[in-house]
Amino acid sequence: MPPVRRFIRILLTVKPLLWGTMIAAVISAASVLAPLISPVDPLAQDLSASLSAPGGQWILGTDALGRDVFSRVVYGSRISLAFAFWVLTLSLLTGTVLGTVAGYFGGIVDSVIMRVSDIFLSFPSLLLAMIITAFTGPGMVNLVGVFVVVYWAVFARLIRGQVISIKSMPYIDAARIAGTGPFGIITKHLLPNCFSPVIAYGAMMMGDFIIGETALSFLGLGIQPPKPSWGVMLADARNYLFTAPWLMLAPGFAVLITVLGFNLLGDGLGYLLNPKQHERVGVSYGNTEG
Amino acid sequence: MRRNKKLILFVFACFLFFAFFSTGCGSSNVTGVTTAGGQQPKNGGILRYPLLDDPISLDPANFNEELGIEVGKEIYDGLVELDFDKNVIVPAHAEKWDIKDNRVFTFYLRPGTKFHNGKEVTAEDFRYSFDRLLDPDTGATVAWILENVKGAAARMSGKTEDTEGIKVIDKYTLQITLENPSPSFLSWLAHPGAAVVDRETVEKAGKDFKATGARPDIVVGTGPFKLSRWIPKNVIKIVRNEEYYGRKAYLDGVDFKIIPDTTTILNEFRAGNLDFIDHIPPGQKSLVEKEFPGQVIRNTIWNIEFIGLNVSKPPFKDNVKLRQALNYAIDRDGIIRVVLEGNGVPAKGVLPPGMAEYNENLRGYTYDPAKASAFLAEAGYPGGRGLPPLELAYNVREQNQKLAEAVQAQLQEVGFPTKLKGMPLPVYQREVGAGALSMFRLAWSADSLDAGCILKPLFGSKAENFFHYKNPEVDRLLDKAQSVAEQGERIKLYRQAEQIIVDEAPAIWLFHPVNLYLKAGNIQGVQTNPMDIVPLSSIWISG
Amino acid sequence: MVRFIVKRLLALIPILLGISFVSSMLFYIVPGDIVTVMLGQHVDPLTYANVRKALGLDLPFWENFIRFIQGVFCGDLGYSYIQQRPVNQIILEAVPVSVKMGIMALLINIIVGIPAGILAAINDKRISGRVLNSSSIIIFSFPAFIAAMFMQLILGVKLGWFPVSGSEKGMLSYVLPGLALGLPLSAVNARLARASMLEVMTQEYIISAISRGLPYRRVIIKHGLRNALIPVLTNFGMFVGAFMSGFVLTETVFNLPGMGRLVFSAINARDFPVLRGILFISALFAVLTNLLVDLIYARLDPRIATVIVGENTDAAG
Amino acid sequence: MQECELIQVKNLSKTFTVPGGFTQRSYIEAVKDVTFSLQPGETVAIIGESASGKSTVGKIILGLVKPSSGEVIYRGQPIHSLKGNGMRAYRKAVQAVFQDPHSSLNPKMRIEDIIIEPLRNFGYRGDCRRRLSYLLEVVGLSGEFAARFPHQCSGGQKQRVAIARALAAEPEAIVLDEPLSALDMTIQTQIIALLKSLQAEHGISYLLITHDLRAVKAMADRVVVMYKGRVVEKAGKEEFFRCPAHPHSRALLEAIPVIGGLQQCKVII
Amino acid sequence: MEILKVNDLTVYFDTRCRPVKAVDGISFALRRGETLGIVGESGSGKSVTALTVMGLAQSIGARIVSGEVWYDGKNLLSSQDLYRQVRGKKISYIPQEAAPALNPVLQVGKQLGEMLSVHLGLSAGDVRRKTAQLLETVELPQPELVARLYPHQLSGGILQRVLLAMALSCGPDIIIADEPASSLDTTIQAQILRLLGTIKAREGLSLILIAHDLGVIYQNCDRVLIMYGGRIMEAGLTSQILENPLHPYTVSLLETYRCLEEGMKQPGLTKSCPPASRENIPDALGCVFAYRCQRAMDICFLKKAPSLTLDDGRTVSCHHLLHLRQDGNPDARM
Repeated sequence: MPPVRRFIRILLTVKPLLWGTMIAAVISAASVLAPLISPVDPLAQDLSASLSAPGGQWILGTDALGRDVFSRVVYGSRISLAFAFWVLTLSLLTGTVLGTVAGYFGGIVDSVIMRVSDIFLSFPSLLLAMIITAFTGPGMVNLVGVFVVVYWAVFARLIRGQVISIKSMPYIDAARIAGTGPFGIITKHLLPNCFSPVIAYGAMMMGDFIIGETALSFLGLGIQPPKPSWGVMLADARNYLFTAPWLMLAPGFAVLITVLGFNLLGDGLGYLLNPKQHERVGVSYGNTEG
Repeated sequence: MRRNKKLILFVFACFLFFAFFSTGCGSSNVTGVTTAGGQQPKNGGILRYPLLDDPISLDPANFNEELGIEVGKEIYDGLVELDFDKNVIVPAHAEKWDIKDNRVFTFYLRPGTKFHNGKEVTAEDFRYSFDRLLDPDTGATVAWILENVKGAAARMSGKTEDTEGIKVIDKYTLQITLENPSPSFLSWLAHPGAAVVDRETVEKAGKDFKATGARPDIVVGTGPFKLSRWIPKNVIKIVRNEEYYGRKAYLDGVDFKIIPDTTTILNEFRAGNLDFIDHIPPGQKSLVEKEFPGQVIRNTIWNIEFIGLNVSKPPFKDNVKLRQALNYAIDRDGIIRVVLEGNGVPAKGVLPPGMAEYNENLRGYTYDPAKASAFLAEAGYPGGRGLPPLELAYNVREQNQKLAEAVQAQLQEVGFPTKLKGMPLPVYQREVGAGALSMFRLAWSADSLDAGCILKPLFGSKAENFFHYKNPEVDRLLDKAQSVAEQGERIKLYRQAEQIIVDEAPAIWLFHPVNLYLKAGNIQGVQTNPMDIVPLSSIWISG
Repeated sequence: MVRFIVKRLLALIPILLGISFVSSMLFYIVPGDIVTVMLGQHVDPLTYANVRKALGLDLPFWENFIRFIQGVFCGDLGYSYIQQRPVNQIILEAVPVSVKMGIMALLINIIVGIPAGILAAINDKRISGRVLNSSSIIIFSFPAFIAAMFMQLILGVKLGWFPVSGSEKGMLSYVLPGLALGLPLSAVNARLARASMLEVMTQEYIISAISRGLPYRRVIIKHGLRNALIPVLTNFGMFVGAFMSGFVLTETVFNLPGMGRLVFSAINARDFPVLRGILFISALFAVLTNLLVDLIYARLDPRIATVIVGENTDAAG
Repeated sequence: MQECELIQVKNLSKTFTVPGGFTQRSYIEAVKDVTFSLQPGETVAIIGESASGKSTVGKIILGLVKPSSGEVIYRGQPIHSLKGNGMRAYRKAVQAVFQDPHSSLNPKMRIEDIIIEPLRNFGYRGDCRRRLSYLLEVVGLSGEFAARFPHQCSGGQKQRVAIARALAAEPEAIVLDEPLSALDMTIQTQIIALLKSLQAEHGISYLLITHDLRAVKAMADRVVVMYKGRVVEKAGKEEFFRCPAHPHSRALLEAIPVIGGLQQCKVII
Repeated sequence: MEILKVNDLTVYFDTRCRPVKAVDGISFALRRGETLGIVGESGSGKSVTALTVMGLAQSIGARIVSGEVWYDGKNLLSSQDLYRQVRGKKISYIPQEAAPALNPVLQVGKQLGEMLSVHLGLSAGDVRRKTAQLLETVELPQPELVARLYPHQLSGGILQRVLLAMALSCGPDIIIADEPASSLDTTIQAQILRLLGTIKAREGLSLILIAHDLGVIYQNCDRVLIMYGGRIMEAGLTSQILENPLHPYTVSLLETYRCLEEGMKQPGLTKSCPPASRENIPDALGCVFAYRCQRAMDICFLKKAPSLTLDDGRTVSCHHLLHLRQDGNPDARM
């Protein structure tokens, strides 16, 4: 079966994956195409149109400063996705390097890396992020850095666990016997096989990161206004709950859908990548001899 | 004595720099007591009143922050106090006083006044309290009240063990000698920081006296209310001081509920859990007037909100055109409409309308983007080219946030590249005080009937002056105005000074806000005044 | 068991040292001088020196760190320069509020989350199971603070069923915050319980138990549930962390004077000693909870508590 | 005699430390004082029940586990002293096929990559693709398998791939660690036949580690019986099957279910 | 006398693309007191058959398409309630691997006792006594100690005995043993089988023994079913079938076996042939074995082979025999 058709078949089989992929694709597309989609500049104010209700010229209404809520929500997806993407990439990178080193080489290196990660894991993650932000100051770059500091340990643990369990697989022994060196074993044999659960988990974590960013921005510790971050918009909307509820609903719904999308994606991937499920969804061609 | 309200950045050091009281003047400018038609005030009831945070301390020596003052003014009393009704200095513990050469002040205390713990208040208590403010070990933040007292400098630097200028004549007589003559010294003494404290209690409590959440047996004052309970981040309860020497409070007590967020405050009011709130969150101001007809009190306060420009640093240094261009770029009406929901007056210049010195004919600035662009080009930055990004700093609070965003958008419209820099209040306070910011949002309240209280601390070269603005002519005019007794002449001098300042534009003048209070239907006796102070001892609950 | 506890407690020491180290590091990672950050540039030298001394910054890092450790052993987390009182006292005031809220959230979790997950698993193929499962993923994806605001508005302000904010109305005050905090976590737990239960239900011992003719209900409860709950329980350790983070948001919205609001106000006031104390305490709490969870885990799962012995023990294969 | 031995195992011992959960750590002596040798072109079977330490011996020989004491001597040189090229030569000389064909092939690699990996690593100079198709042919797989992933092959096919991988290095010896036990009997016979034909063709030595005496009967020249980590019997195959010396060997033999009458010598355990 | 009768049993696994026919219309009967062997390669459907007879098809995700399982005059498949009455009590099941079949968090004694109290309603004291007694029956030393241990603390051999004790606990008529102990060492497997045989003889049970090793079948079973691709290829008395196989599949199995048995003296089936696998067997119009059969004719691919019952009582389903019979082979009849 050609890969594309196979992919489509898998999508159609695993419903959460289908929905998750669709949502993630739509949101990603929206964030990439934000300038094309949004009717106006998300920062452009029209004080005369302050707090216009949804409908008509303003699809989702305007906020107090007369900015188009729809454009802001669309641009907000850029911030959220970029943030989550960078945090995921960087913490995954750090976690992978440290986790692999710890898991593969073991011994003292392992102990040291694991004890350090223990320490980082024992701090409540969002709390630690908030407090470090207090020191470093808010802003996108700082926030990404803070989240990486907070979350690398999670990935390091996950990867290490995977590395350790994969390490004992006979095919690793087989590779060694086939003359492959440590580097080759790590890059060709360990890591490709470690990543299945990490990918599913990573997709879930994207959702977590987005919620985290929204929460911090909501508290004023994250992305700073006037950047149209969803958290900023929510914080803004709080005062207008009675007068302009759409201000809360639009970004709130955006957060919900995006996070839901990534959670579904993670769910679906987890389901798909869990070897036990292969049989049930019929994605394996293999000969089931059991 | 003035407490700037929450929405205004509070900067203490210049608090009463220029307070100047001429007895009998200005009563016409004062909003009277709001009373329910013909009803007699009656005793009883607890007022539930929100406080945005815990006061850091209820030690008068630390009353440089408005939250401390808001509670502390009800607990502590000093020698004299300000009559909110008439805006004059009236006796408190001091029954009467002699002033010689504006230098030697002799106070004759009321005999028989008592601390909350029952001890009698004597001149020695005042001597101790004042000396304590100057004692470097106290770390008082309001020591500036007594800066001018003879020997204060030596005491503050730790060279002497007591203050030369404070003398106990007898049990009920206290004499204070100043270094330099000062007619306004009396009004300084009305500051809650200059309150009397009980030596024994303070010394026994030690460090705890300054701590947040101090126990009632430590917070011992002489005011109309006494502290009954302080649960940090929760509630401060004060109850009527039945032994009070003056007119006793009507309320049985006040519960200051600590709610750090105005939206929650309004929600609690909606739910009937608060009786009086003085902070309406932005976005709901117009709503509450419909929601609670007759319960909203509009108070036109003497206040100017502006964006200060640091004229000692580029790009604002020596570039009046640039500063004026900024002033022309701002749509004040639009900002008032969306940020204040219409509760404000656009500012042409510095002084708020209602003040005697307010000048209707001032050459000020109006919204004129074309002119702004032209001036920007004249300033050497056509279309904003070559202009480094301006960094607009503000303390993060809903309304300021919105204001900053609006201003940023309007400035960028004209071609000023503008960035925003929001900071938490304590950080902002420090940065503004240190003069480190180049563009900063600030509001300034009048603390007396005299325009000097706005102009001098802000623009006098010897005062705090966050703008680093220096103009000898302005200094001369302000000094002269201070010494002139005749009102018409004084007003003229102030107007002259204001015109110079406005022309030189060390700030973007924004607006004069109108404050909204919201009270429950049965709350009576709320005094409003242009200084935005709500004395609680005059409030009573009807029905 | 005692041996295990002792061993685990001993293993905590390096972690606690590390936590103290990271917490203490905060003072030194700030760009620039922290006292200047706190007090501004134009502070008089005396105050500056006093604050430096109060924070122990006149000492080199190691001494400061050791002093903090010593303090921790004596139950002293330092002194808040802003509030002018010991950090312990400040934290102690806040802890009960947060604990009550946490208990509320946990109760909701136990009453709502786990049964929902189990039911979803048992009815996996039925509509009810699907509804439970999809609602759990939706709730799980919903930022708690948005829910909190709507709850406050509708149940508190409009309907007046619960206090809008504050902690004065006793346990009633904690219902909404508990819901706001507990529901998303219940959803997490429901998902976990469901996955765990589904996993367990495919285990051979379940089929085997059915093949032995045991009634279905008994199989579910006696053989399925207990095994399924083990991973769910392990997850409770995670809650401490999630709670601590959740407190900040919910307590801010509901104005509860707990740890979360303390953090928030300490962040805004740059009250570093308090922040350090909270960071330390919350980490300590998380670590101890995890220990407790492990102990319960060991009790529930005999595979953990005992060394494996028997014929098949050879590691050599 | 010494010279013609390919691999000599001398007094090999291995003790594993089991980090005891909460009690003391315990030690397991998996291998105790094992000595035997493997000649070029012959098949030696190590027989034993699970946990008898036979797999550990295999792993030590493969250099995957370090012995606690004793040594493995390859062509007169102790392998732990080998470094660099010497070690590489040893690795190339001694290959392995493992028990579980599912887990001994990297699931993320195609069959071709799996087989080419040792070619690359051991510096094969010829055309890898041609060698690949040759190897596939040798193990009886058609060329279409090259592009498949392991999960697209059956167990027997996977085991053939594993054999092809081992052959790729042109080894002198292959350690066969229970190579048949996961396979159906029909497939077993095919694999045995394959292995035997390869041996006949290339003169490879096999170290067959198994508990399946039928495989031993089919393949081995000599037999080493292990029990609880020790060698309890060493014998030629015929001799072993005719009349085993050690009671444990007899128990092993007796347990084979056979069709037809019970023809073993009667032993009382 | 037949104690259990299976008629036309068809069980599918529903994968997303097409149903996999795990069991494809098989019928057989178990006689009182006999041991019936079911033998076949992996994927031949023998385990699914056993689980379906136990009424557990749904539990492993399979779907029963058709079929009847008659026991005690009732078709058990007609209602789950019937199964509830017999499962564990009258028909017991011993799974292939013991360790995963036991709840890891319960002591083995408790799990055994649970059956006693649920099925027999014994009191706590009786349960304890009976438990110990049962453990003794399966030749476990120190039954009291074993009862108190958790599964992970016991070796596979002991656990297999515990499962045997469980199977015996309620005095069943039938035990279905699915490759008992086949994952363990041959010595232990032999012990377990010997024990099973002894108990069976003593209690007069009927036994269905599933195995893939012809030797096991030969030594333990009275009759045998040879399964391939979900269908029965050949069935009859063990001695007849294994000593004189008729079906090409049986022949090839035995050939392989002998070849191995005799140390590969004569080269066996070296030809690479596709393995038995559910997915590799197309929705066979014809005989499922045709693709591997060296004697396959055109008709084998086109038409399902009917089963023939021969004079000696064995059943064979192969077109060749049909041809033979049509050609006038005297000893074949329909």
